[in-house]
Amino acid sequence: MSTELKAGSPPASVPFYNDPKVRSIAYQIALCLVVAGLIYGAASNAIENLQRARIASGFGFWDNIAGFDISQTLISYSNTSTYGRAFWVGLLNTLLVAGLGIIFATILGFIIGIARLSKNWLVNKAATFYVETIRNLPLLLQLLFWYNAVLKALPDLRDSVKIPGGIYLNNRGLFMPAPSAQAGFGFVELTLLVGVIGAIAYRYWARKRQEQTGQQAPVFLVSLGLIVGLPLLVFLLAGMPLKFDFPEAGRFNIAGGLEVVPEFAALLFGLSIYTAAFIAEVVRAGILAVSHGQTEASYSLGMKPGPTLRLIIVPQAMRVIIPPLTSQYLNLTKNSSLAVAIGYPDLVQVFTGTVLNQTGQAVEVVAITMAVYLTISLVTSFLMNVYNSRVKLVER
Amino acid sequence: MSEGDLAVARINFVRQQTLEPQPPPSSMTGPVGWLRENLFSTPFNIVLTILIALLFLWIVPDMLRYLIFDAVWSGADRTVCLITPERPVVGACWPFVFERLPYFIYGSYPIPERWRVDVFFVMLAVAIVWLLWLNAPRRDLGVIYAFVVTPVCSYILLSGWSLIGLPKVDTVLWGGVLVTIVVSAVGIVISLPLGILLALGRRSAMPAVKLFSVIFIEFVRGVPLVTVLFMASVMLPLFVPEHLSPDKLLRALIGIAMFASAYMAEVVRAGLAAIPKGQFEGAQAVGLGYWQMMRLIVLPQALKITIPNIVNTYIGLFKDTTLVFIVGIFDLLRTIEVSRIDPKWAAPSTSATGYAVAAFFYLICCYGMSRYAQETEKRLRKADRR
Amino acid sequence: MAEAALKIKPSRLTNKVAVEIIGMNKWYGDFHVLRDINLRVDGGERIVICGPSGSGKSTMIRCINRLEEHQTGQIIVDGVELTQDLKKIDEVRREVGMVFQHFNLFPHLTILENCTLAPIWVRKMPKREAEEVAMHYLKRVKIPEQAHKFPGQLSGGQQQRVAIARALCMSPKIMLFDEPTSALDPEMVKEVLDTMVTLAEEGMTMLCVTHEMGFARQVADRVIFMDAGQIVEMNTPNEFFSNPQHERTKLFLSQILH
Amino acid sequence: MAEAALKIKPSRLTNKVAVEIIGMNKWYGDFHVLRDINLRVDGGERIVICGPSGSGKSTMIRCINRLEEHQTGQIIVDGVELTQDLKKIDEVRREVGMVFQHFNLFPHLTILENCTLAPIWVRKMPKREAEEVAMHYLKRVKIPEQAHKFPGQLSGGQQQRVAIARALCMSPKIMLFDEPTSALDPEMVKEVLDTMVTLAEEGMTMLCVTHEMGFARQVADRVIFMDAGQIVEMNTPNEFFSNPQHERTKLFLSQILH
Amino acid sequence: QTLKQVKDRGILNCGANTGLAGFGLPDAQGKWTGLDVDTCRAVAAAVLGDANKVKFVPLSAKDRFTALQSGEVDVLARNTTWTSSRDTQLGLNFTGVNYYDGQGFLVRKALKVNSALELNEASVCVQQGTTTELNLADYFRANNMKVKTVTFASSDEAVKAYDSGRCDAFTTDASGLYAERLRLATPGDHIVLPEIISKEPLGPAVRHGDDQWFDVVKWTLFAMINAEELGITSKNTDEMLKSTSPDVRRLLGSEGAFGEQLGLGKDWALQIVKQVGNYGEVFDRNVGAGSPLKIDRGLNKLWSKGGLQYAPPVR
Ligand SMILES: Nc1ncnc2c1ncn2[C@@H]1O[C@H](COP(=O)(O)OP(=O)(O)OP(=O)(O)O)[C@@H](O)[C@H]1O
Ligand SMILES: Nc1ncnc2c1ncn2[C@@H]1O[C@H](COP(=O)(O)OP(=O)(O)OP(=O)(O)O)[C@@H](O)[C@H]1O
Ligand SMILES: [Mg+2]
Ligand SMILES: [Mg+2]
Repeated sequence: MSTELKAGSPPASVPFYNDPKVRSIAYQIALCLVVAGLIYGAASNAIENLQRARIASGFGFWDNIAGFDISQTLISYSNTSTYGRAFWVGLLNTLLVAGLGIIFATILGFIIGIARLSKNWLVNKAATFYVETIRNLPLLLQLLFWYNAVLKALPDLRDSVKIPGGIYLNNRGLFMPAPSAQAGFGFVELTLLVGVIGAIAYRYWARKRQEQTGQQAPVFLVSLGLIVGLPLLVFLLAGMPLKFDFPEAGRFNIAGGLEVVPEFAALLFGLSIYTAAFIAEVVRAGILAVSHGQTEASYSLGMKPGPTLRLIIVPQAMRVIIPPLTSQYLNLTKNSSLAVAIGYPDLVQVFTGTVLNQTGQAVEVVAITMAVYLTISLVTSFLMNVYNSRVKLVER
Repeated sequence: MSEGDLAVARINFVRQQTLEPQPPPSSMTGPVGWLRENLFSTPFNIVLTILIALLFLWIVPDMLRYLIFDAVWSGADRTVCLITPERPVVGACWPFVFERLPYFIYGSYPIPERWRVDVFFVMLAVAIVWLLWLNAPRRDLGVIYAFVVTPVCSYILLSGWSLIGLPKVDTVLWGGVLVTIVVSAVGIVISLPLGILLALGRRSAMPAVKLFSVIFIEFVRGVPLVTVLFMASVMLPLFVPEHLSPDKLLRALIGIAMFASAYMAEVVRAGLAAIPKGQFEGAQAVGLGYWQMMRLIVLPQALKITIPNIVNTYIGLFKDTTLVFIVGIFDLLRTIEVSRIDPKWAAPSTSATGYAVAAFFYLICCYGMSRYAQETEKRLRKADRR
Repeated sequence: MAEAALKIKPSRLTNKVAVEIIGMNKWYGDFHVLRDINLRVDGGERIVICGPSGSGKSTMIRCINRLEEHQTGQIIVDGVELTQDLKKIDEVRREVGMVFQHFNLFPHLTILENCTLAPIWVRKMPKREAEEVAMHYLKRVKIPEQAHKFPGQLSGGQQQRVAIARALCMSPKIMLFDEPTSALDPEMVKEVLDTMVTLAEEGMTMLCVTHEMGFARQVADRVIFMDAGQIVEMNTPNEFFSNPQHERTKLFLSQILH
Repeated sequence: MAEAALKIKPSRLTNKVAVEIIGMNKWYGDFHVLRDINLRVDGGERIVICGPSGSGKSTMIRCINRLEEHQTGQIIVDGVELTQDLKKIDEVRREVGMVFQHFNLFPHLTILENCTLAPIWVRKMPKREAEEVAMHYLKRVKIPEQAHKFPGQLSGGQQQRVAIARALCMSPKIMLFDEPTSALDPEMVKEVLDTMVTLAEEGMTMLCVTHEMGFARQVADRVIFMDAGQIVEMNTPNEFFSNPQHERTKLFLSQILH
Repeated sequence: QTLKQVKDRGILNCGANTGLAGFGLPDAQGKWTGLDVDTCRAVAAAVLGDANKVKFVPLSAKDRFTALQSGEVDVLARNTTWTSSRDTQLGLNFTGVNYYDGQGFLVRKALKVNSALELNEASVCVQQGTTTELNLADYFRANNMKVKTVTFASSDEAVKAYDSGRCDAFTTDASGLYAERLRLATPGDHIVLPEIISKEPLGPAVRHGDDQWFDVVKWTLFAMINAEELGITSKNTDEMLKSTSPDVRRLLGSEGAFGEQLGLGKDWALQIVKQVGNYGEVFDRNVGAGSPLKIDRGLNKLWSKGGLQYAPPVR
């Protein structure tokens, strides 16, 4: 197009202040100047003041011995590990609860949001009630409530619920045998891989077949069989090459095995429930933004409410849903730091709490924390924005 | 069926007498009909109804018992709320709340000056009612009152002005409900316009403006408010010249307003995305300029679409006010948390009672907001039924 | 593409009577928009509905596939009475195609996807086949080359043609047209009307709100004239145009420009 | 209401030439949608533009008030050349009224507010007066009783009439109509065309995309026929209809139903 | 320079705890009470002559050091444990010890545990604190035992969790242990184990490098301790002014120029005792017998009574 532009007559004299190009450049220069000025001012001041205050700084503490314990560790950690290790433990715990929380909150939120638009009086009111109570109470209180509810609901150590297979459930958590691979387990892993590839291939084939013949295949069941059933079969055939580390009840505690602490359960539950209420409203707003004509058109083509929602309404609602949905994801991630209240060792508890207390290097620790959250957020919102630009409407 | 003769109506038909409009049938509802239709129409509905009823039966009696029937209503200190052999179940410990209530409301605000806070509450209430009550008289004056008179007067009133004989009250002494209300009110008022500007900036064609908006939004949204406030509270003296170092409450206010704006910007952006291009064109074609178009045509529609999200943000903001405790100012939740530490009232149920008060307060305020928003939504949605 | 091989004939009705409306009334709030409508359309019949703007034409045909709920009276479509029963409503909607006055295309799907969506998901047609059918109808309305554009990129007339093609792709037994030619140029109008004539000849039942009197004359079995929510007059086109009975009809016809 | 007292006459053009388009080209991506358009419209002239669907009619008139940017060539409206200059674009838009093919009413405002918005904010008219003007035009298009409804509650034809009234309320010097009668019944078409004729007689410059050949015959000073993005033929209505020169035109006219 | 700044400002900025019973906590009127808080009041009384000219800035464990370093507060009186690294690395100067504390355990009687050494493999609920978690880990490591810690931000939640059976033991500073026990549903069912596993000398701190200010704060604390030793209380200052004892006269400023040497007024110590009280009074009022906490003075007795509180003489 630019080539044709030259062919046209030169634009008649435009007063420069009315030329949108000139104007926009002027605006932008002004903005840049203001921002640069502010940054310069703050930076020069900070340097001066820092020198004056002679504050010790640096990241030397990273490799020092931490010397404290953490109740849930996804990677091996003991109280002789370093602060750096503690940081990773905290970060992984945060990512775990945030990742799972986002998944659950999204599913629940979409269900509630759609239910809020239901014509069924009861469903509608129940969803409204859910949103209005959960959304309007501070998360902290809810976490405490759930935590205490979980603790109260679970039996004492001595009255642990024993589930056959060496599983214990009590108010210290859920204890399961921890598997460790023996020789021959490689085959099982191999078949798992084969199963996954097979499932993908099968899906592809099923889609193709639907395109060709219109028949819809039981993709879910077959995939399940391939991914779970096949490796299981091989596992049995290979003579169950797994050794289990069974949890054992000691004087105070159950030792060994895999452990899910109640703090984690309460936090995950509380976060998902809470964020779902917000997501529900986001979803509702998005769906209402799609004009009614779209639903009508879809219905008149004989589409049922389910597919209509899935194929027509939600894709169009997405552009209204995504920006605030991203905000909610970020909120959930950041809210996971309320874990400190109920004793879940997330990043803030471990690193910005204990490590900071030990080392006293608040500025460094807080800066690292900010950087970590910022990274998580930027990645999340980058992915969401990529998706968003894909669902943008093409308009005339 | 006046011309019900279908045989005649087969091919040709001419209406002999015009039908006058009639009132709609009184819809066939009685309480039983309503119940059957709304609660027990399908098996699925029946199950749902029963489940939800059970849920209520499970929660409500326990709650009532704890908060009312088993609760302690009077006493001077912790001993009345203790579990004793004579009194094996103890519910909420209300005397604790009664004693601490002034602290919950005013924080450390000097006692002789507390009337100033009361006056502020009244002014604010008047402003809110005037603004939000649609049939209120002279709402144009209400806007001036709410956005000019109230802020200025409240500022003078609350922080004091020795010229007119009001002693200065440092903001570290503010607390409780007062702080919660002040911070959230300021945040709510500032974040919407700022958010709109940022959202427009993010959609702007000018790369620098766009870049700035994107960076601002993503960065502010990305870091936890807690850490920003932390930096603001203890590091700020390092960044600005000493004499400029602003008041702590102000720092928190700025932080919270910035955050809310970034969130608001995304919310508004979502609303803008839903406006069809035809609306922009229609506005341009009748000769409206960019800002007029935005103000009169685009934003009203975009904001309407996004009301639920705005409320989400406001509710989030209202609850985030609690983070001012990081700069050492105690909002309601924090005053409660501090109060329960008091050994004078140390008893098993003290905490829970305090939290119940907080829950009640937040529920009332946030529910108020969301209720009002939903009414507004409903009112606006009348426009596009069909 | 072997067009002959395509199953694009409209399916036959199971009943002799396609649509029957008995003593139907509808209100919007307090506004009595449809008043005592009685109408019986046989299978294969072509009905044209005309009348002044705001007289309730759109509302009436929207009631037929239950996009609007009627308050009293009965509507029976191909032997199925429209009640609250969702299953029956689905059944009816599957067999009744509709072209909207405002098109209501799906803006997030390409033209082709707009047309193949329902056949694939409702009729469970293979994608390939659905696309062939879609291209067939898009050709018929003269816009095959736009198949991969989005609705927002088409001119008004092109959009309207997509709307028609989309409805036809479901090969419905009954078609409801709400001013299907409003955005078209005379040439295209002729084209579209030709398509409709073909459909009519293939035996499709049609209810068409239109102001194209030419079409009414040429194709309609009956013409219905509505005013203020009522059916004022109904007759064969010949009779209707040459010898209108009701005052209102006379007035209306007299105003048509020629 | 003393209608005579209202200032509802269109303002006069300052120039003899209302619109001048010289060698204008426009592309959508790679698609050359308008090709070398040259057109000069004098003040007070009534131009009808017709042509097959998708030929670029809408695009052309949208270029005239710069809803679309043209890539080469010049467009001069009432002496003002359309360039990047924002101020000039505003100036032009203020004096050019437009009725959209899809109406583009503001759904959050009542009909009356739709009509008074621009006069109040652009013309700085007192609200009272703006409402009087609006009611005047709403009466003229026969929907004064709908003034307090919202666009979503009106039938298609009613909406279209609101769109016309809204444009007229700005008393523009030049009016652009994009199929202003597409959704109307013949009766209403006549009504609207009458309104347009009156406007024409009052000396308003009009460019009207329409397929109402009756209107073209009756009111137009010139008829323009477009095809594939080009102006194929331009003539007085009489000549145009009785004696088309170009093959394409002949074909087009031959297809019109009567 | 801090001294001058404070005098110019006319108000002392004091970093206080965000809420710890007996050390720094607002009461029902919003007035701060506690041992640490009163130490600050004493500094204000000494420097400004008015114990109420203090602005309390509640600081969490995280921001306290930074706040002191950046100048947000003039003195940090926030039950801060005196350790070597804090003295050297963080640019602080501890001015003395106003409370000798140590960490202990609370367990259920039903467990039949008599010593912390029997707690191998136990779960311990702990409040996130400055040295608490570290001491716990150290102790178990030193004794070759294993422990499962569950760390909470606030002691209240930690106690709740302990109470509902999540942990076998609860640990915190001994001063807190007694206070927290009051919160349990049935306090009688729990005992405090005899072991004190750490040394926790708590005291006010000031910035490095300002020796004059360091002296002021240090001697404020000493003055309070000396006053107790000399029997001067807030009630009897007027009589004591007439005292002939040279120690008393020197402390109260009737003899010598010790106040001026510190850069303060002559009656600095008099104001401290008069407005705030001596160490014993302050202790008693805030944590001791006169408070709901009723903590035994133990190590915090005067040296003359068998405790550790010992102040150099004013002379
Ligand atoms: N949601 C609604 N609420 C109130 N009135 C409505 C609503 N929808 C339509 N109406 C009114 O009902 C009447 C009939 O509308 P309808 O759309 O059926 O007219 P129509 O005959 O199709 O007209 P047109 O030819 O202009 O499309 C109109 O007067 C309209 O204003
Ligand atoms: N945004 C766009 N991107 C690509 N092509 C477009 C876009 N908008 C319009 N077109 C194409 O430009 C051509 C001209 O469109 P235009 O709307 O001007 O037609 P028209 O003459 O008004 O037709 P109609 O009478 O059907 O309204 C059409 O072929 C259309 O497909
Ligand atoms: Mg209609
Ligand atoms: Mg067009």
